[in-house]
Amino acid sequence: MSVEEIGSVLSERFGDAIIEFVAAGLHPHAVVAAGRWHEVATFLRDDPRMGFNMLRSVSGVDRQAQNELEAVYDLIAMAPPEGSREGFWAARHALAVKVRTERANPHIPSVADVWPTADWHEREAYDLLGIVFDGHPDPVEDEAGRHPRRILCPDDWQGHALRKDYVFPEAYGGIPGRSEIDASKPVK
Amino acid sequence: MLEAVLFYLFAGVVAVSGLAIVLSRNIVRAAAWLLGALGGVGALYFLMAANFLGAIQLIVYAGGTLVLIVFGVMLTSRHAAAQARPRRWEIIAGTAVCALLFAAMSAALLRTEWSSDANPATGGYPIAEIGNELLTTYLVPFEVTSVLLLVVMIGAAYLARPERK
Amino acid sequence: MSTRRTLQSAPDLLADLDAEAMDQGKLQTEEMLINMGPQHPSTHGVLRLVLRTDGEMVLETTPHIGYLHRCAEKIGESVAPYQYVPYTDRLDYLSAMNNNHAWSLTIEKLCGIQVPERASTIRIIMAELNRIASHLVSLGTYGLDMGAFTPFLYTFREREYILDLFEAVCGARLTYSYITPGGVTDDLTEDFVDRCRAFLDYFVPKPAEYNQLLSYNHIFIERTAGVGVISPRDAIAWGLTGTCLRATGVKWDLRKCLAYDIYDRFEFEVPVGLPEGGVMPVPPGMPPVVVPAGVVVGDSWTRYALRIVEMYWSAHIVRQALDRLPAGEYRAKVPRTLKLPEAEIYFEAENPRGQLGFYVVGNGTSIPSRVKVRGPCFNNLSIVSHVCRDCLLADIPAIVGSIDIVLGEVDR
Amino acid sequence: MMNRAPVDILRPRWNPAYFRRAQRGLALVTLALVAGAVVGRLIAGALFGGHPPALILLSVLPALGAMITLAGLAALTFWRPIARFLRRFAVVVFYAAVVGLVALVWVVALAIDRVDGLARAMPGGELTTDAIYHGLPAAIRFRVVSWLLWPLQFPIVRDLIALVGIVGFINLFAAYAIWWERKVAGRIQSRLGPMRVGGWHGWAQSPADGIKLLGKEDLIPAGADRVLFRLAPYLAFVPAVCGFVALPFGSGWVFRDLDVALVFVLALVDIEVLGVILGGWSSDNKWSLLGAMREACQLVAYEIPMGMALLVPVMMIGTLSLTRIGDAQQYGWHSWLAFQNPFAFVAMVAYFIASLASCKRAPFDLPEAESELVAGFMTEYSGFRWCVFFFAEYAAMFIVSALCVTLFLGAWYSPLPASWGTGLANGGLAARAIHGVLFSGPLWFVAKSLFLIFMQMWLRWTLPRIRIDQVLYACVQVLLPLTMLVVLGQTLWQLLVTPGSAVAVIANVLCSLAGAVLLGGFYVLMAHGLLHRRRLVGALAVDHLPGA
Repeated sequence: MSVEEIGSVLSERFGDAIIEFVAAGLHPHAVVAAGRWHEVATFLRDDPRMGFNMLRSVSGVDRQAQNELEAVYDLIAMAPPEGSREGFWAARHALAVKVRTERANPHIPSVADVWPTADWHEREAYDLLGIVFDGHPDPVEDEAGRHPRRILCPDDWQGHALRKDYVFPEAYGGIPGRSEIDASKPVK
Repeated sequence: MLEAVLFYLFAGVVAVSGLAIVLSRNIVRAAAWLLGALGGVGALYFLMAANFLGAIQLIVYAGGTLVLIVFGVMLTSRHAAAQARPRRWEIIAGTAVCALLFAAMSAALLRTEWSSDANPATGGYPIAEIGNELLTTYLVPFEVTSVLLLVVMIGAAYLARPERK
Repeated sequence: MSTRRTLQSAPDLLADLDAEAMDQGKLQTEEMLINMGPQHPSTHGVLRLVLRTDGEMVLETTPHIGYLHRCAEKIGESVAPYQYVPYTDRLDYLSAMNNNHAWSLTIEKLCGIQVPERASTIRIIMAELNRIASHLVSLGTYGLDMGAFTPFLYTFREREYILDLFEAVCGARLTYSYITPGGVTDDLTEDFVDRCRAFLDYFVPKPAEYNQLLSYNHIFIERTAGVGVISPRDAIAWGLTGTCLRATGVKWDLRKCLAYDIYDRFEFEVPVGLPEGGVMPVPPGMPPVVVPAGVVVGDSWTRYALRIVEMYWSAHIVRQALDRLPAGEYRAKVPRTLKLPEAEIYFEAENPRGQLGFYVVGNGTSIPSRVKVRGPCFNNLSIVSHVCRDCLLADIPAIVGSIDIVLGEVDR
Repeated sequence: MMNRAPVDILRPRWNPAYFRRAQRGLALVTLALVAGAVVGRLIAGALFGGHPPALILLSVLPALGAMITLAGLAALTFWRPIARFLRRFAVVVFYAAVVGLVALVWVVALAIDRVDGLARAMPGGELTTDAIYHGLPAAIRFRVVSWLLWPLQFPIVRDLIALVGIVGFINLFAAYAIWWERKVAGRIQSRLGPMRVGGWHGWAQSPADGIKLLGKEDLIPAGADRVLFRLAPYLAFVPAVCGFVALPFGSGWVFRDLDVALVFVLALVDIEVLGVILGGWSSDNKWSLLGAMREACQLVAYEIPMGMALLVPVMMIGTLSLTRIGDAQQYGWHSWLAFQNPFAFVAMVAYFIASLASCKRAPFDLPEAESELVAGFMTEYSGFRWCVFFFAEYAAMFIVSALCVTLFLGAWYSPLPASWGTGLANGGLAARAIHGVLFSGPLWFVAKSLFLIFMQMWLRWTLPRIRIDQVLYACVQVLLPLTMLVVLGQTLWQLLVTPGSAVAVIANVLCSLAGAVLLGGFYVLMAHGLLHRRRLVGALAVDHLPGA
């Protein structure tokens, strides 16, 4: 199935939920409304025409100019060889899905129950960008609300490092964060 | 002279260890003291030239039973096992049993007629003779013991079997 | 059961879990939380696994990562693609050439750079040699995990000769930065082809030796066969790639399936997990690798053995590349400062440990506005808590070792 | 945190002043000892009429002490030339030290023999120094020698010497077995092993490591049971030493010839394990605890097949005395108990496997499995106590190997029938030395044990580690039934096959041949590997090695 066909099937099925569909270029992608993302994801995985059985990556992106955070889901549909069991699996098609949410209060439904890969990737996206994935299987409840557990940074880390306006802390747990040499340089 | 010194030395070790077993609260410490007691008894056997008995004492009690005891202690809950706090009725019952046992053993010791010239230490006990005796004169007790052990083994296997649905 | 504290909610190692009655016959035993790592001989770096155990049985495993987090993605947003090459070295530091390769291909694709054929061929040689080197480390350390010390030194001995070759072309033995966007940094040395051939002649009999010493060792098979079995469905769902995916029987290799770079010009076969009695494909003239009895598709033994067979094929590819190494430029004419277009790309390459993906968003300047690294080990490791349950303590190194992680890439 | 004075890590710890102070101290002690020896000689002569105990205590011992301190002083003063000499002639020094140690032991044995001979010639009462003096051969007829020999007639002195010998042997053996193991491991792994310390093949590596270990920080975890934690290493080491008490190194070379020596030694090997378990428990570390549990579990399981396998030679000879079992194998290669019938041979193999498990050598090294349990029961140990655990382990290795040699492999006898060497044994000094090398004696005993220990090392550096359930499976389902069958088979064999009958002879010949073929095959393979390493390993890996 070509990317264009996927786009038409999606917009036919979900209508307004598909905010934008870019079939051309190096990175064909659909922009999906956050509210219906889980539904779309299930469709993408289970519909025989789609068959996106592998989630390759979830990348959080800070679109500071648009005042948005974005989660980019790179999907690929792998199909077992037809007939014999010997051959290579085929890469049927690949697609990226972008889900955007407002920067101040970012919430996106979790798809960790659709693709278990998303579990750790969503934790990472929360850790580094602060996107809260609702319904994540490994949640933590604290003063910041209910959100996925951090994965790369310590649990008590403050802030989200990949945000464009992030400032590295002066100290963490008594360990100086920026040396005197760093401090003399302007922070970008 | 030397024998007397060694005897009192080992007897002292046995007595002190025995007391320490009873008095120590920590059950693994008690097991470590038990090694002193059992080893001391083994040494006393060697002192009496009862080499076979001494070696068996070491291999069965110090080497086998003690290891099993410590193993069992480690398997059970650490907090419950390490700090044993007996209840009142346990203390009373234990004291009663000990008193009874002490009385019985004292009576047995007092009634035995100790012949002063008996000195089997010189030749030792030939092991072959022990084996012969076990399989002829004392065959019935020997077999009864082995049956008992078998029963214990089957019981243990029964207790530890996985539950089948 | 609802009152049981889980590892997630209370990873408090100082307090033992309440001695909750485990119904094992009538024996009451105590559960214990064990902290395996971050400093532990068999976690291959600073991985921390919290195990809930009952005696030798592991009931639950929770991986905790991040001890080696070095903000690789944040750095990617503040340096130019050329400058980022050394940082890719340090992702999976055992296969730096492959990382360089993947990064360069991503940037070239994003900027539309054509690479001379000589450069491409050199890249293939380096990538495949590094695949061998990386698998050698993996095999050796897996032997260590299983308590066999000797294969480790054999594999490291062989790896030294590969590192000698790398040192000859780029001066570094671990972090090469040799493959850059546009080509490679320097041409091959004059004697490289001969030295490389001598190495291949030396190396090709070696995998059979490892098989004799370790793979077909009865104890080793007993320890690994049927341990940590992953089904193809789980493997795809958890995003496993590389040998971990192929061990489940899924014949999926980007070198073949998407044929990136010039891999379509080489002849090679990709081994997949086979049931017992199966014969893994090897290049002509090599001793066959037969799957021993007891092995299940998708278990630790298969993951381990696939690496051995892949080394054969990598050597085979290197030979072909040496034979057809064309003359010409070793790098394209590329401006010193690359201006990235306002576009984005997600590109994956087949690394020794799986698919290394880069998601790069250009914004018209020379510095990308977002670099995301999709490490194969990160995904492969995420299945550990799913696989390492209700197994023995000694199976944990067997499973984690066979998944073959490099924490530099997991934590980035 | 407490306020502590900052430690200047750049300050050199080695101060030349210490060196000079040590020299001065040693010189003073030497002078004092020499003076003491002279004065002591005078006092002994004047007050005690030159009675030997007084002479030895007051004069000979200080003189010996002075010699030792003088040697120390010389070593301190001339350490540079000594070190240079050692480095250049290290190989000579090493072998000279080995030969010298053997010679020393032999001289002591000869001295005891001589004293025994004199005592026999002069029954009744204790020997006087005069009697010894006159009984000495002319070459060594000195007063000092007679004073030195005089105490040897008392059993307690002999016991002390033997104990010193045993403890010295264990320490030397453990230290050098560690070095040897590292060399063996190196060769197996196509590298060289320790090469630096001492000049020739790193021969001083173990002493250097020992010094390093002594200097390490002595850590006890905060939550540990401090008493048991301190006690455990010695609880492991002392039984291992005691095991040597009943171990015969040769005919007459046994500290106590117990009639139950076998059970005694086995018991002590078991008790040694208790130290390991208590050490693991008291460390307050979950890895240590797991290691201890594995050890307990493994030991209790493997004790049974081990004992069963040992029953076979006991049944053959009908005694538990190791000396008598050893003496039964003096008629040459074919009389070794392992080669008597197939059951004995299998019993030996079964015992060897069980002994690996009981002294936790690979593939049964689960209690200290580094890839699973960090270091198992030794995780929290450091410095000297850690070292003691290591010594205990190597001592246990020697004991189990020595038991195997004594019970199955001809004890201290060479493959040649001992009867051929009777003439040599009763001959002069040289003849007796040749007899010791060719026919029987501690050298053969130690050499055979070392061969088995080499086997243990070989296995360790070749095989992966077994999992705990497989360890128990192998014991209960394989080894235990096997040894039971072997014991049953041996019983039937003894009942049905008369010694000297055709069946017995054929079985004996076949088993002896099988043993010879195994041993020969081992050497042939070794030679093959050595000669063809360039082809087997590949020129690339061989050519740059020294001696390639």
